[in-house]
Amino acid sequence: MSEPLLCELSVPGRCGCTLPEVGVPETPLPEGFVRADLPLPEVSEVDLVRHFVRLSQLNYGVDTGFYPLGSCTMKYNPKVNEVAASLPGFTQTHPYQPAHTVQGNLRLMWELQEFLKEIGGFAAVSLQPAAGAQGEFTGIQMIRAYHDDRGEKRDVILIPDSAHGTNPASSAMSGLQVVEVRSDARGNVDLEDLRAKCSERVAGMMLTNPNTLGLFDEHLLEIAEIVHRCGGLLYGDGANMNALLGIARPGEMGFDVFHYNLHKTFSTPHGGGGPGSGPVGCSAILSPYLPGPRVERVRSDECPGDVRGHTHTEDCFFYDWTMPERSIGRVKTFYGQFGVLVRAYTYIRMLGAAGLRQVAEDAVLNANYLQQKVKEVFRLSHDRRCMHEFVAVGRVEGSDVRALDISKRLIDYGFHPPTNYFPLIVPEALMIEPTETESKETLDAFAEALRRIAEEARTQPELLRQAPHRAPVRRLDEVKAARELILRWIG
Amino acid sequence: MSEPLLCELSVPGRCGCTLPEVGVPETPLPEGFVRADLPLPEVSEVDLVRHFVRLSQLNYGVDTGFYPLGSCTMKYNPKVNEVAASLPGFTQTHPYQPAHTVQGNLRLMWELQEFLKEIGGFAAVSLQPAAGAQGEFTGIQMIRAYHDDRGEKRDVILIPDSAHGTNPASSAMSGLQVVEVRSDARGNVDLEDLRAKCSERVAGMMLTNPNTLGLFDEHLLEIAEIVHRCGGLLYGDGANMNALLGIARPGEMGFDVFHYNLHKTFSTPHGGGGPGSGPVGCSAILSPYLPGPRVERVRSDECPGDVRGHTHTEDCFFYDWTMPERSIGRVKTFYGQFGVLVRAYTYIRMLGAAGLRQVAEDAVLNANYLQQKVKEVFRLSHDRRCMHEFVAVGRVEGSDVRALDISKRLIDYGFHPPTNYFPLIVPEALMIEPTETESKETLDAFAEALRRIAEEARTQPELLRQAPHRAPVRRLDEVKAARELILRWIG
Amino acid sequence: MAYTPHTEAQRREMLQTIGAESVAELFADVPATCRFPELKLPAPLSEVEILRELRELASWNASAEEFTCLLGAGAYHHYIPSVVQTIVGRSEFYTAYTPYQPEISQGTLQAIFEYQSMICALTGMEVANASHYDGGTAVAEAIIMAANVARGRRRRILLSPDLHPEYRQVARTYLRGSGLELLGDERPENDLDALEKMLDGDTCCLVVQTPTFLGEVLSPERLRRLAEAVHAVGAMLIVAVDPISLGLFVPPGEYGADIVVGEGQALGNPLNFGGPYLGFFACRRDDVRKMAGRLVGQTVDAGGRRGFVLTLSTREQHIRREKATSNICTNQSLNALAAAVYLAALGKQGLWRIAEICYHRAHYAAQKIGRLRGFEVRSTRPFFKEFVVSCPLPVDELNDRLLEEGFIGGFDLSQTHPHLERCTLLCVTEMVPVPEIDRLVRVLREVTR
Amino acid sequence: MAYTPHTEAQRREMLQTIGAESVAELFADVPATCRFPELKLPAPLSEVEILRELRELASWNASAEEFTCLLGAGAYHHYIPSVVQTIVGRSEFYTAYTPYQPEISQGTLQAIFEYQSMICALTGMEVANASHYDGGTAVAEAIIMAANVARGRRRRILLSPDLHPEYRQVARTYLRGSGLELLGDERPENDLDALEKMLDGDTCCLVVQTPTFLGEVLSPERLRRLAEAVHAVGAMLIVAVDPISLGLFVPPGEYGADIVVGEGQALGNPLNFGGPYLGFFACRRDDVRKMAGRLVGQTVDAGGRRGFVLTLSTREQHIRREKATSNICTNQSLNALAAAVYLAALGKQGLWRIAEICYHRAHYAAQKIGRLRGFEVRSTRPFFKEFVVSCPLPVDELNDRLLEEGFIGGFDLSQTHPHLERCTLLCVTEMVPVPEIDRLVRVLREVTR
Ligand SMILES: Cc1ncc(COP(=O)(O)O)c(C=O)c1O
Ligand SMILES: Cc1ncc(COP(=O)(O)O)c(C=O)c1O
Repeated sequence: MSEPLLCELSVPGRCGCTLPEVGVPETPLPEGFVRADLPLPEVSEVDLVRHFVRLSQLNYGVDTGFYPLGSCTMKYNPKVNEVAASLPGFTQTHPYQPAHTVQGNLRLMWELQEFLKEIGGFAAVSLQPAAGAQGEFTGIQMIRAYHDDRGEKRDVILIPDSAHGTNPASSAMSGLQVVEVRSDARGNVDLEDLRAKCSERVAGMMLTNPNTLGLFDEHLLEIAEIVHRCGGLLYGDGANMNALLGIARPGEMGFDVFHYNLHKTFSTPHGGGGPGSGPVGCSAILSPYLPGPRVERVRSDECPGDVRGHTHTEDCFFYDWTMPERSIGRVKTFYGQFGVLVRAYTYIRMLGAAGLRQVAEDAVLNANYLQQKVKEVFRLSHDRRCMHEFVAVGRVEGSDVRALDISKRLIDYGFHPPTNYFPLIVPEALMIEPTETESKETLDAFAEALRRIAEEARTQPELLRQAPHRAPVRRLDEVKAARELILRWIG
Repeated sequence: MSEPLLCELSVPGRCGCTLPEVGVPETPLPEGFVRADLPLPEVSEVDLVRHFVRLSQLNYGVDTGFYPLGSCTMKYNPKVNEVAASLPGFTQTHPYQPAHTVQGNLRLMWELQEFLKEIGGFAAVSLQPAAGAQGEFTGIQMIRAYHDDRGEKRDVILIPDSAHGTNPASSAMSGLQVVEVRSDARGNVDLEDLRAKCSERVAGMMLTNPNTLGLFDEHLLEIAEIVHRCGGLLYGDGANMNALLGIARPGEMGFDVFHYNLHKTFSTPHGGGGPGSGPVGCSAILSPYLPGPRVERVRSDECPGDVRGHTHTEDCFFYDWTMPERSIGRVKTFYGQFGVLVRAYTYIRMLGAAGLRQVAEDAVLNANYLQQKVKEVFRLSHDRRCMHEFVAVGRVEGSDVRALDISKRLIDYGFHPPTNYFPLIVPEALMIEPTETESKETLDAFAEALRRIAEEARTQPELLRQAPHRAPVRRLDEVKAARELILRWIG
Repeated sequence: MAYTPHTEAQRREMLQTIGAESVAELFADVPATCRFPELKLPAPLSEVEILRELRELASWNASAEEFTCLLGAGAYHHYIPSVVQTIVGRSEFYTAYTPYQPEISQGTLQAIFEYQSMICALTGMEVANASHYDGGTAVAEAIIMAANVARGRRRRILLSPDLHPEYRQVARTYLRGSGLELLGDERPENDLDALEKMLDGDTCCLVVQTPTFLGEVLSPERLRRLAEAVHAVGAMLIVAVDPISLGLFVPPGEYGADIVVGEGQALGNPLNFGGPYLGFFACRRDDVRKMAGRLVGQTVDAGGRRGFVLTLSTREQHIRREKATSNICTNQSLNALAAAVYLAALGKQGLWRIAEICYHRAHYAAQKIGRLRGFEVRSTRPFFKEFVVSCPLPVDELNDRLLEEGFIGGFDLSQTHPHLERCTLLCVTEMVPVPEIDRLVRVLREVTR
Repeated sequence: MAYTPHTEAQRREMLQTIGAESVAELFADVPATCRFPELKLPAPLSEVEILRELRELASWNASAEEFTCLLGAGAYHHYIPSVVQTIVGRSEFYTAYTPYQPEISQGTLQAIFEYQSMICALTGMEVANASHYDGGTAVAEAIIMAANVARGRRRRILLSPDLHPEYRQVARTYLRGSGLELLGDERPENDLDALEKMLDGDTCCLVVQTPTFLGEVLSPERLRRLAEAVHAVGAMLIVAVDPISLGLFVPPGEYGADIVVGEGQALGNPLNFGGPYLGFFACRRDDVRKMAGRLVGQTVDAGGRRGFVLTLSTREQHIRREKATSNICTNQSLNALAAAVYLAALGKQGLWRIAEICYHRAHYAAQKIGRLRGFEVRSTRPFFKEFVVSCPLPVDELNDRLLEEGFIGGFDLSQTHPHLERCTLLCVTEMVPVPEIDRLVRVLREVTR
């Protein structure tokens, strides 16, 4: 049974909520201003709840099972994060309240800035960017502004061919030209190609490390040197930071500016596609360009008391907003995805330094273990020790099934498929990121499913091509969707 | 895929939570006191959450769909009730706090007592009983104590043959003897039989009205008179009060003592089998016997201020505990199912008098409408106007399928089955209670499903006997369960 | 009205189908003199308004979220892992009812089966039921069960005076009219030796509690001897127990208890001003047919796959009516679910740790308080998380002072134990941070100045 | 560690499978000089402890739950029906990611399709996308889209000075390096007439906001004429709008807007100190291929049943890379879900009612405040829920006084609008009960005494 649309459940006159009376003498509504009709659905609360509960049951989430979607770090998100983020003292504060009425929020943000600086090895952090892609855009704009200030006309950004699509898109949005750098046979940046493309036009390079193949570039320090030598700056896409927590600091490996991806590394739930959060960290030379406002801490003469008569005496500081002097400006309304920041703060506080390192270690251990098992069945894109993820080639000898078919068949085994067809440089890519929260038993079960699927690919390929068989719907016609473009109900 | 047991997910050394350190110098544990082993499961938080999320998805609840379980009033429970009941100011209060530190709780309970008095037409109410059955036990004990006080030895309770099993069970638990009274052809109490069984041994009668056939007894006032004339008292089982909100007050129709069923009538969720709440109301002569403590309100000289410096000035009363003078005592630890009381209070406050009457009207309208539709397909136990529910006979001419088969087949149509095989006086009973929260469209769809099932019963009876086909599991072997008695995992 | 979806037009249409003129007509069977009373209730409120009102009421209370809670005495402020509410808040669980239709209730059924299993593991018993209303009614039902096991031939019920006063009150209410005699608790000095001496051939059962109401843990060795004595006269030993204490201490199943009951609130259920809680109930397999309450059993479906059903319902009221083992119907299923999630989340290591923290912090606090002038710790035997302190002023006065300092004080024992005048029962759980214990000691020192 | 399930034994076993001696070995590719830094972070906390700490931090804030909030200016304290959190809190929704695998993501996909549908209904537009980060970025992306529609041949972007100051700032950041010129907002007096006069053949688009940042509702009739003028020069009209106001007022689609954007927070998302919110974005069907962001479309599955998929991804970065219409990837899906549940819960009647309450209560408040000595209401045109009041004292001082009385005061316009010194922007929603308005008036009267 497919779930009806809200408009199909609608009955004129129904309402899914109770509302207060106006309660004051009415002021006439100005003529010509009032809309004739408001074609929203009219459903009762019970129908509404059932509708969305049923819809939710058609979804697969991390709480349902293993979700090894490469590059997305679909780790389990501790429930305490949700409790933390829903405390009314946080959720019910307005972004324009005077600083002295929101010291709790500001302190939390300040601490988080400090944590991220320490974890990434950067001089300063702005929490404003809304997601990874916005972090990239921010970083590129900062690099641009830096060169502009020096009167240098640099309009090229170098990007490896393995990079995520947001990297070139963010560069283009900043008005810069993208030049692609090849990868070598081991999955590293091809140093020769890099050298060839370095010039005085280069504003910088965007590098994801570990890269989207799950590999730590074996020449990272050299790359940084080459880029810096030609006057460029190195941008770090921190989508894969989960491999590096407590293992290495990007700021110490040559990155000048870098985005963290809180919804990946710092365990905030992905929300069906967002919200995320993409704070940016940078070295001292770039810090004046950070977007703002950021939080600063000033020693207070007296311990500030809050409005309710409590004094928070252990903390004799006052937290306030500040705008970096040469800031590229705001990239977002208000200050960032505060609710997401609370979750990330909670996570870091609960793990501490040793816990974070354990996260990275187990993420990498899990990926290598699973890689070893998967390798028995599927070819790896690069047969090397990996970091937190790896890419397998979704082909089976003696069968013409594709990565997509394998993915859809995994659904029947109760798993979410890996990322497909990315990175683009690996044909039929299956990009597998187990994350540290998964147990050995889960990894074993997943590897076993892949083994069986490879077998099926040879013996009953149709089973794969028609998969999934145990999902709420069968394969969907994407061509029809794009052709007909039904983007809303006809209300 | 069936869900493993927790013990099967357990791996030695895992833990699903983080805990603080002891943090103080340790005190030696006395020798011989410490257990050797604690065989609880050891699972990680992610495995734990997935386990219970998946289990939840095997359940059908009111939020999933229509749940016409007769006698249980499975109405939709507004979500605001849940928000109300989870306010930390309520959930985090200890039952033994001094009264002046829990004035909010006490006021809410006092108001709820008043509301229930007004709705039921009683002189006093105790909120203590934990559920309907405990309300019955309470009422019978009160009746007993009343007669005892008068030196009368009355040891018989009259109970109609249509009554719920808790009625005789509660009477027996109170040490009284149960005498069954027949129902007449119209589903009323057989007055002749009643008269015949009335004697000076009769302590009282337990009456459910509307009764479990969904019928309002046409001789209610006469019944009360007969019972009272022989010196007995009339107990009201309020499980079916949903039909009477704002329609009639039991206290004005001859009932001396009565239990409300908050989880049914006052819309508190059923929790997979509880908690419920079964407050008891009674007339003035019985009120000294109520269980306690109850809340009383006293005018306060000054408006009490709470501990946090707020004064709740609109309320110049103080709320305190009181024990009825001749109380039967406590029936429960502490004061009742407070969290359930908060929900019921919220519900009553949101509906008001008109809203409550609308509830009863629509409950009865829905039942009569559905009865009319179902009647086209199944015979009714009593072809009369019904109240909030009705009983159909689960037989199809020309087929030997049973009520159970019809019920199981309804699952395939996406509905929860009605109550089966109760009341006992109707063979193959299908007891259907739609409740007021269901829409006409839902009722139509349900009636249509029954129509189709009746058709299937004739044409493909095996389909019904094997049903359900679209549930997480097929029919379960209850005989095996009772024979093998596996009541826990072997840990 | 958000909760009654009909529009007026639909109501008319439905009445037509029914063949009635008006809704009022449907109520013709209701005696005309009583029909349609005017209910005097306050005007209805919208969601915005009711939540504002309720937040206001809630703010009149002093809650354990804002105050440090030293109050126990049968209801405990323990930590509840965040996962518990996540699960209990799933509406597939909380909007279902008793799993009468097992095919679409496997979630509830398996969860309760796991609850039963973990209660068995915790108590060391063989079977456990799906829950009772609370600790008090579980004690009362245990006594009734013991009487049924004895087929009504034994009439004396011995209660330890150290059993929670309210459990004893509830038991007395439940047993009015049963003809059974409850005794043993008339004198607070009746210790285990005294109770043991009261055993005789007419004794149906003996009910003891450990940790006792006053917090003391009874010696497993002594209880083993007691069990033997009880069994020697053919009676049953019923033990009421704080489930958290079983993280650390020898379970009653190991020293011969026949029925183990208790208040299960501490297992993942908030204080909630006294309810809803749950009573847990465990016994021997041989006695299971005399047990009250619901039971979930394992079986297979028509396809041979494992599944769960309600079983042995022939004991229950809906089948056996006046001959049922109890009248209980709706129980505390959701609270039992919370307990199951709690026990699984803590697991072997976690429950041990919680119990350890309680034990060590309580002893640390007792030690410090015992050194203060005017205060004396009256608990001598090993205690768990609660201990008795005699104070230099009446406990209600002390508690008012503590409240000003942000503490919800201990239980005033003068209410229930006249011989313990000016004595408070203090409770220290893992929710009392160590610095708060130290602050408490400072505040108490001030009080005597 | 609750979040990394391995035991040490398992780690060893796994290393063996891998053929590594130690976990450290797995990091051999990391430059040795940088490997394993000591992170200076505070010691880890358990759940009990972190929640205690966070509750403490949260208590340092003055929240709109305890105070009556009169602050708006782009983030609004509206009522959120309880059903919203019920749904958004279902972990099948919040623990999923972008629905790349539609067969197991129909929940998210259909919900977003419904969100898109309701945004179209609300704005009167033909298509809407799955969300932007917030109102500010939606404005910026709308401008970029207009520039793309004009194929880069038009270089002037006219911004109304009445557009939210932060939206204008974000637009400027986004358009650095684009070669586009943003103007029109340099003088606060630039009203619609002035802006209309600035239109020319090089104008790419004009961005206006209604209700304006200062709360005033622009006349639909005037906007229709403006749209005509904009279209006459071949440019696009972008309208930023408060979605709640559309419960009552003529939607931009009806007066010729080409792109309609706005901050969607008010639709079921809490204030949350500024985020996460969502930007909504709607346009004409003809322009859909130039639109940024994700889109859900209806289709059928292999069995012919209705289903939903992400569509037109060829616009997006993961396919088009540097030629994509935007770099956005992760968006605000969960916030859009909240908005969908909100709009469905309120529905036609509810949103109308909410908008009405805001309108009438705001006007009532303005009227009463306008009569106070020293205060003057500066808004003249019809306003919605916000209005400007000049005060007899600096607004920060006034707000401190209000705070003492339990109010979170209005937005201090002197921060952003130097010509509005001592002016506050007050916001009255349905969350301000009528008695609180009256109390506010009394408090303000006191202030001038
Ligand atoms: C390698 C990489 N970079 C950048 C991004 C973009 O991050 P976001 O989706 O948070 O904008 C992603 C997202 O999946 C990614 O995998
Ligand atoms: C008619 C009737 N009476 C009594 C009861 C017992 O109520 P409770 O389950 O609340 O104990 C029920 C429960 O279903 C019932 O239907």
